[in-house]
Amino acid sequence: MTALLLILIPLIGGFTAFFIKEEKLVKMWSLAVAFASLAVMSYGLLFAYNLDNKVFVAEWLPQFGSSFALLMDGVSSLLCLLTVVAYPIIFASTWKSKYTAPNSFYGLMLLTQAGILGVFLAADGLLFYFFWELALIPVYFLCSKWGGEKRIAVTFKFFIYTFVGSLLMLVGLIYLYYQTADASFSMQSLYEVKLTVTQQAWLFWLFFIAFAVKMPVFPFHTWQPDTYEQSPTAVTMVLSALMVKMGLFAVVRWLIPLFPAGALMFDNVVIGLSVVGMVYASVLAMQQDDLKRLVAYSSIAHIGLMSAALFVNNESGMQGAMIQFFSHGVNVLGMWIVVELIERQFGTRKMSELGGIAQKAPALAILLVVVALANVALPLTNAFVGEFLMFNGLFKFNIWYAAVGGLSIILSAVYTLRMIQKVFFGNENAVTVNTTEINWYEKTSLVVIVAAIFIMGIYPKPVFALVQETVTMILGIFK
Amino acid sequence: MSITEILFWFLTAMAVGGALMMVTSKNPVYSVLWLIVVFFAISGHYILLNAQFLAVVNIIVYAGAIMVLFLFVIMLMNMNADNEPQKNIWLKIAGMIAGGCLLLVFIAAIRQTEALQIQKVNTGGQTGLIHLLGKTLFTDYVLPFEISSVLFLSAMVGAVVLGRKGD
Amino acid sequence: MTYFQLRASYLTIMNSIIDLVYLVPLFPLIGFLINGLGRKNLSKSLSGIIGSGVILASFIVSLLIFNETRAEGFTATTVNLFEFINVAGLNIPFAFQVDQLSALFLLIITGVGFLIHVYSTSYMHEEAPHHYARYFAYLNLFVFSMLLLVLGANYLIMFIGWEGVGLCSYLLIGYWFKNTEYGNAARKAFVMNRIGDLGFLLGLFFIIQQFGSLTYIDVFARAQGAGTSILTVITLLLFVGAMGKSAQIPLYTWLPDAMAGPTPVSALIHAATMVTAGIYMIARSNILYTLAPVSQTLVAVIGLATAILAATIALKQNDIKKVLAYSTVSQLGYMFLGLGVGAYTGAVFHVMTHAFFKALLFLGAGSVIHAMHHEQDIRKMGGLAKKLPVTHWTFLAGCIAIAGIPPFSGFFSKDEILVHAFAAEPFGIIYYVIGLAGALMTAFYMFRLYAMTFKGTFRGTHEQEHHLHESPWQMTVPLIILAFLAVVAGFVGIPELFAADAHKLEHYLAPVFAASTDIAETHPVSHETEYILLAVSITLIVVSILYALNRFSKKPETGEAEGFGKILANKWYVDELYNNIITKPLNGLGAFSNRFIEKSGIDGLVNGVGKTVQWGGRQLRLLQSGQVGNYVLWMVLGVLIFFVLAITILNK
Amino acid sequence: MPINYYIFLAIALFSIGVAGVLTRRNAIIIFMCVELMLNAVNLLLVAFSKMHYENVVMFNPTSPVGTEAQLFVFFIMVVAAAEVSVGLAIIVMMYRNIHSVDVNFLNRLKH
Amino acid sequence: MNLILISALWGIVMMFSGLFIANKSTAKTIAVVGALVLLAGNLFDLSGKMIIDSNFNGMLQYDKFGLLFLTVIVLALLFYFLLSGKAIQEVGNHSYEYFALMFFIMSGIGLVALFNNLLILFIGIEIVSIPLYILTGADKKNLKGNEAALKYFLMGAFSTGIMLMGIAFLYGATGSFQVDKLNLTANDNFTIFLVIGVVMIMISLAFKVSAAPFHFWTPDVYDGAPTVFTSFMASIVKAAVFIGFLNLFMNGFGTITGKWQLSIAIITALTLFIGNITAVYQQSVKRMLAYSSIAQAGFMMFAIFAVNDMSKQGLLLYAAAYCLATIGIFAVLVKMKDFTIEGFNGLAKKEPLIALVVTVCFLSLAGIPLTAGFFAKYFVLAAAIKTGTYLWLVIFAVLMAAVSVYYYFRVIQAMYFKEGNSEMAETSSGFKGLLVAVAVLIILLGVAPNLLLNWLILY
Repeated sequence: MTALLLILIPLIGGFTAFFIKEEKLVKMWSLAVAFASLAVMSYGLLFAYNLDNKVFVAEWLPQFGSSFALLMDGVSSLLCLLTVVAYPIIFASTWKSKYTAPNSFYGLMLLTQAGILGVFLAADGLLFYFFWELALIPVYFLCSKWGGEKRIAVTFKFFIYTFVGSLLMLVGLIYLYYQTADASFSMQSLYEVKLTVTQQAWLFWLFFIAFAVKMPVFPFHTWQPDTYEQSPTAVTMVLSALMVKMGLFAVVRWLIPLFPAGALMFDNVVIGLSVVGMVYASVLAMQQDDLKRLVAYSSIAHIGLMSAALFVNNESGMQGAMIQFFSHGVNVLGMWIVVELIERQFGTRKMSELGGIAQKAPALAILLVVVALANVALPLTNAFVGEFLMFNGLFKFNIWYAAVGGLSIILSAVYTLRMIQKVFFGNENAVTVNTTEINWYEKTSLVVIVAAIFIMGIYPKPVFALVQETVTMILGIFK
Repeated sequence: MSITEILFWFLTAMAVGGALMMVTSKNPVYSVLWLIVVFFAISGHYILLNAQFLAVVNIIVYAGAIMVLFLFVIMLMNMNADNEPQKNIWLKIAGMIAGGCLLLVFIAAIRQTEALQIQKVNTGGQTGLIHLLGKTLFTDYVLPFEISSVLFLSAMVGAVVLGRKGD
Repeated sequence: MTYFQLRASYLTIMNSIIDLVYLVPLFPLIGFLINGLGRKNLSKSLSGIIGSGVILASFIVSLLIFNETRAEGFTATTVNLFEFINVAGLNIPFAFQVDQLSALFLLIITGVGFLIHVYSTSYMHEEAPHHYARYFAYLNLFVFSMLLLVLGANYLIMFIGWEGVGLCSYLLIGYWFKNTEYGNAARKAFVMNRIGDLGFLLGLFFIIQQFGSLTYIDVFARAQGAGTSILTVITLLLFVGAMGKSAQIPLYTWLPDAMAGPTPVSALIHAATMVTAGIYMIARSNILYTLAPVSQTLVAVIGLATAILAATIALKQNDIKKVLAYSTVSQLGYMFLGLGVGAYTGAVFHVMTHAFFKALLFLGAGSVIHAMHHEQDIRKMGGLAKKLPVTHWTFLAGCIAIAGIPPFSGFFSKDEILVHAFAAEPFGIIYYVIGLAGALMTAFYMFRLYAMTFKGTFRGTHEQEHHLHESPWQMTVPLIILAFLAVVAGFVGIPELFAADAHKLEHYLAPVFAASTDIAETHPVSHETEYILLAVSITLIVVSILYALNRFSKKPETGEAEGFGKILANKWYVDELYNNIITKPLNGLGAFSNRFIEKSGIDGLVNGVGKTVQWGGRQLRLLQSGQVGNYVLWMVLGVLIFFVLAITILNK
Repeated sequence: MPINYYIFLAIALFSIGVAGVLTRRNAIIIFMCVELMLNAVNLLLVAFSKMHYENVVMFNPTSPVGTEAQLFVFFIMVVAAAEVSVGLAIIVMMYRNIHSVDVNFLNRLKH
Repeated sequence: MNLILISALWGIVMMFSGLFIANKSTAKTIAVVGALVLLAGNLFDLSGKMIIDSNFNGMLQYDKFGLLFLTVIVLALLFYFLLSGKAIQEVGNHSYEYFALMFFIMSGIGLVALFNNLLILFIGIEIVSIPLYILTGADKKNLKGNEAALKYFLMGAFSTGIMLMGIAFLYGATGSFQVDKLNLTANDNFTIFLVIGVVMIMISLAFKVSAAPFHFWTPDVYDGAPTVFTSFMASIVKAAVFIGFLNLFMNGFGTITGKWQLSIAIITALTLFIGNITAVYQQSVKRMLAYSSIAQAGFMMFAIFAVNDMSKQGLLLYAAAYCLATIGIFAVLVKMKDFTIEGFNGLAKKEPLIALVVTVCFLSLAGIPLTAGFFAKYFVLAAAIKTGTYLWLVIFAVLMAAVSVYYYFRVIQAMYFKEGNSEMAETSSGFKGLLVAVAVLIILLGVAPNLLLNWLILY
């Protein structure tokens, strides 16, 4: 039931939001819906983490072998948790942002949530594809309507880019469907398909491109900085904290289990691209002046590590990647909140125009520094655990990948510290002279994130326990 | 060479020649007349092929009614060789080549089949007689026969809709 | 109660003291949290008291632990706190290991740390209350991280502390964040440390791959079975980490820049504790290095090179803190030399004595700077001996100690390293000669510094002279204590030469280095040789001291250096070199990637697809010419093509 | 006569029709060429009808084989007649508007 | 049979109504009633109760697929009349005649959907085509209309010639016009006739469904014809010809797929390519929709390419989705003052409901999930993938689908994200309600396609 409720609550809540014209009211409604999802998820995770709650199956399109099947296994509960945690934070931290037609904005945001949760939960190929697109459409409208100056072209590129990818996946999915013994889209049947190596190789790419665009893996990434830059920050948070996880998650749940031979065949290609992407994105991040672009490139670098780690075919990398799913989501959320606060207050995101904010807004500065340190994976922050394990996994796979990828550790320090210094340190200037401290709910949002950063950084064991079954499953498939 | 063969070749020459003349005539009126010649030749073939009814219908309907209609329209518009629009010479050549190629490809394809070389058609037979055709038309082919009326109706409506002046 | 019952209960308490080792880092952490979170509400005195008090508490616990470890037959004890990472057969608990080495370091860190905290309460009194509290929070956090570093029972916990101290160093160097220069220095420190950290991390991965564990006990136990080449790789990578943290060639340039931080920070972090983490790490992993002679040689060579390079640069520096900074780099080089030649005890011994006298020197420098109102250029000082008597005398003690005049502490530790270096095969004599040259330079520039600062006549402004005054007790008392230690600390390591069995430190640390001692071949130096060496070195040092005193008391160098001196004054232009071969190309690469590869290349390709489609649309629509004839022609061509196609298929 | 001859004749007429459509600009002539094509088809159908009849008639002299093709021709004529009426109506309508039957004259609709 | 009969008769009724009723606007009402009667007749067909219960010596065949397809078509016609009836009346002075012609076309569609004899197919297609020539030229004073009618007519007649040639050769090879008696095998004496016949019929049908390279008439005719009739042509007629296409190739040529599958594949690819790529540059929404209809035809060609049970389902769903969306969009387009994309700028602010419906329609055309268009594409692609060969064609198709997103979304962008002052004629609330019904149907089919497809299995 938890699984079903998780999708239904934001779905219904989202549709309802369209009819609430009053701005304040719709904000409160959305926050309430977000908290309701959080409550359901927490209850499910803490008190009812059993088979009944993890699985839901209803009839949908029986004659085509597709059913409305949901499965909440370890990694998907982790990502669902991330989603339901992120949404209240997003709503709270952007409480003060003004949007024209707020009812549509919040309605679409909640629909996106439903789509994302659906992606994480779907246990049926066709249903998965459905949610995959459902998550994309509202985001398209959100970015195009409420974004920056170049929003239409940029979002459009993003949309078509991801759309191409998902259509290729659809082709692969249908092909796979015909290979199943019982003509079914259910995850189980798809897993059991016996494919030749050639078939796997083909299908692997059909699926992988879809996921690679979403993640995004170098060189499919160019939509990402532009889109992040142009989107309203609330949407950027959804995009980077949650939607990129869709791609990574899909690799875990769909790509590797379906085509283990394909994954093994192309592991060097994928990891190579990812590692190149890590360094490349880090180098580019050093060049950015716009805060959003900086975070975007930094995110590409981090995603690169995760995607590489998913293919190293060892437990260390896999576990690390999964814990990093959550950590990256939390950290990048924190980064975006800071960016949002800065942009709202100073009307600019250019680092060259900012400076000295720490003098008048120390709380913001400190919270940012913590988040930024998590971004550079300092020990005892959540990202360290994941990155350590991922690098270890990568190292086991091939020493040189780890060594080259490791450069991003250094570079991440370079650009992150540069950002901190340019924005927060130094002397005040005309733009920042009237800095005011953040208010209590913004602070609370950030404190929640910081708390998550430390708790997971110091005691990651519960997360490991949660994702263990998935990891074991995948490694079992490889064997 | 039997009389049938002589007739065949004569009619063939007449048909092809007429067709060519129709296509190449500058004056539209000549074209119509040459086309009527072709129709007569084809009707002759019909008779050779023992399709007497069709031969008659062809002359009445095609050479008689339809071609008169064409002629009527051409006269109405007062067309002659002088105001006949001419295509670009290259386009004409392209058109000729395309038509010629079509012919060549067909012939090349069909020539290969040996079965066709020995397949003969003779004169004589019952098929084309009107009583047989009539019986079939009003039993087996009653549906197309009836439904043709819809076609004519719509053609009629069309002629009214398009042809009426003043609106 | 009987004697036995008493004895038993005493043992229980003592055991539980070891179990309570988590208190040592916990106190600074609490101090950090109180000072950090309450920085707006705490008064200055309160934050000072909290900041220093927690370190004192840690020091007391450390003392108890140290006392315990001195017991005969004490073996290394592991205290498990909780499970940190247990994945893929790799179990890394959050655990502390208490043994002689860590206990000694605990004492140094908390002891010197406490003194510096006390010193800071006065030194930083000009700061606004919340910045003051922030300062103590950082300092406490640093102590916490440093304690994690030395207490960890496995490499990962060490790495946590390792990066943690790097962070605190970053925060404290950039403490005055309004100043962009300081911020740059802080970033430089952090990034250079990170470069080393990457090496360290890769080393850890090799260890995991080779030994399946990061826990010291497991790793060291399995080390003897491992191949030399893999050990060489591991040790070299770990040494890269040490290069970063302990400022060795080529990663040393951050340390002089780090002097941007408040002076007590320089004393604590950039002299006494953090920079010795590399030495701690190698001493901790001594068995690995002993089994990898190539790495050992490299450590010695790099150490020696750093020692001599830094010493040459120090000769011509005019910033009081820069001189001390290069001296630190140089002394760290000696320690690595010691490690490289297998004198682990000597290296640790030098860490200890260096902690005392270098902290003393920095604090003394701080006292001078404090008195001079933040003037750091020694060319504008002079004749301060009378105005600042306590500072003067303690500083002098420090100078003598570092110069290596018996019986001050520096003599014993440095001598131990040099003697071992001399004994090393096959380059012993070269090590010794170069090392001695470095020691001479050390003596020279230290006394140049001393003379320029305290001797001669005052060269500053009149106003500065007017305000000259001795520092308050919070600053002088730590100076005195440290001076005392700098003078006497050497006696824990009296060499065999003077008194048999008098090297208490060696006995104390013996269990830690036992495995290495068993393996290493020793080439004992005969007593006669050793006497000669001592005599030569002491004589030369004394001569150079006297020359320096004589020269700089009377005719201080006030101008800019020229000729070769200019190269030295400009630090061999290493910063410029790095700038040209690393920073600039990297930025260029970034700009190139940003402009060409990203925008024109990859994005250009993506947009190119879109543009091609649009272009195609523009061109293709021209097919739609509007002429029926053309349309029919296309159709006929279509018919032809499909015909030919169909017939081709048929004939196949 | 071999059936081939009739086929070739029909194809020749058909091709001439096609060539006519391609080479002429007068809408009426083009339309007439189309009529020629239809007649070629008619001839072909009649020839095939005869061919199939010949193949069966030896075994079954009263077989109705071949009638359907001739009826088909009949219907083609029917349809052609209807088409001609509509077609000529369209051409006349056009002539009323632009006083020309040149198909190239009208090319507002393109691209 | 009911449907063919009733529509023919209702066509006559419309003609005579025009004679006796002076009021122009009654035409729509009578037509809607006619459509309802058609629907009823079709439903009786489906349940096997026919006025003339005969298959006319095998001339027709009442398979449930064809009948169900006709239901979809009739429903689409009903929506079309309801949404665009007024616009039809306004085209010219002959409103009753226009409706009559459309009813005649419906009877032709009935023949095309149910034929079992090539003669019926031929006559059906002619009954569909000839009135269309007239409708295209209905706006007599409009030169564009004239041009379109002439082009359509000449090319249509030409393609008729080709089709007849094909039928003649097919007859030569088999000696029969009955589709179920063709009994085609690849190793006949007359294989060459067979191949020529199949190719020529394929080409002429490809012409009728506007598949490349026989599509050239489409943009001009769709653009030149009065917009309401374009809507009719692009939706109902096109879908209907496809059903004939599929029936013939499935029942008639299904045994010799090897002979024509590659050709169809090439036509499909060309159609997708030309349709989509050319549409990208169009500035007029009407012309863009013309190209888009070519592109959509490319997708429907997959059903013919695959000829399996999936392609039946796919084509059925595709017809429904495509007709609904096209009729919805054209109904709005007719009311627009400016047919260019800029003409839609800012429509969402002025008419949020209409903009929403148009968006849903465009999303459906683009094949975005949750709309009927997604499942339509899904099924035809699935049908093609099921054949197991030509996977490249499917991949090419999805790439082209992505291109299609480009031009469909331009309209959505214009409506929602661009500032502008789009002008639109007054719309009644009934009209809006109907539009919403269209959108709801599209989404309903997009969520639960088996509402429609179950019928195929149940009956």
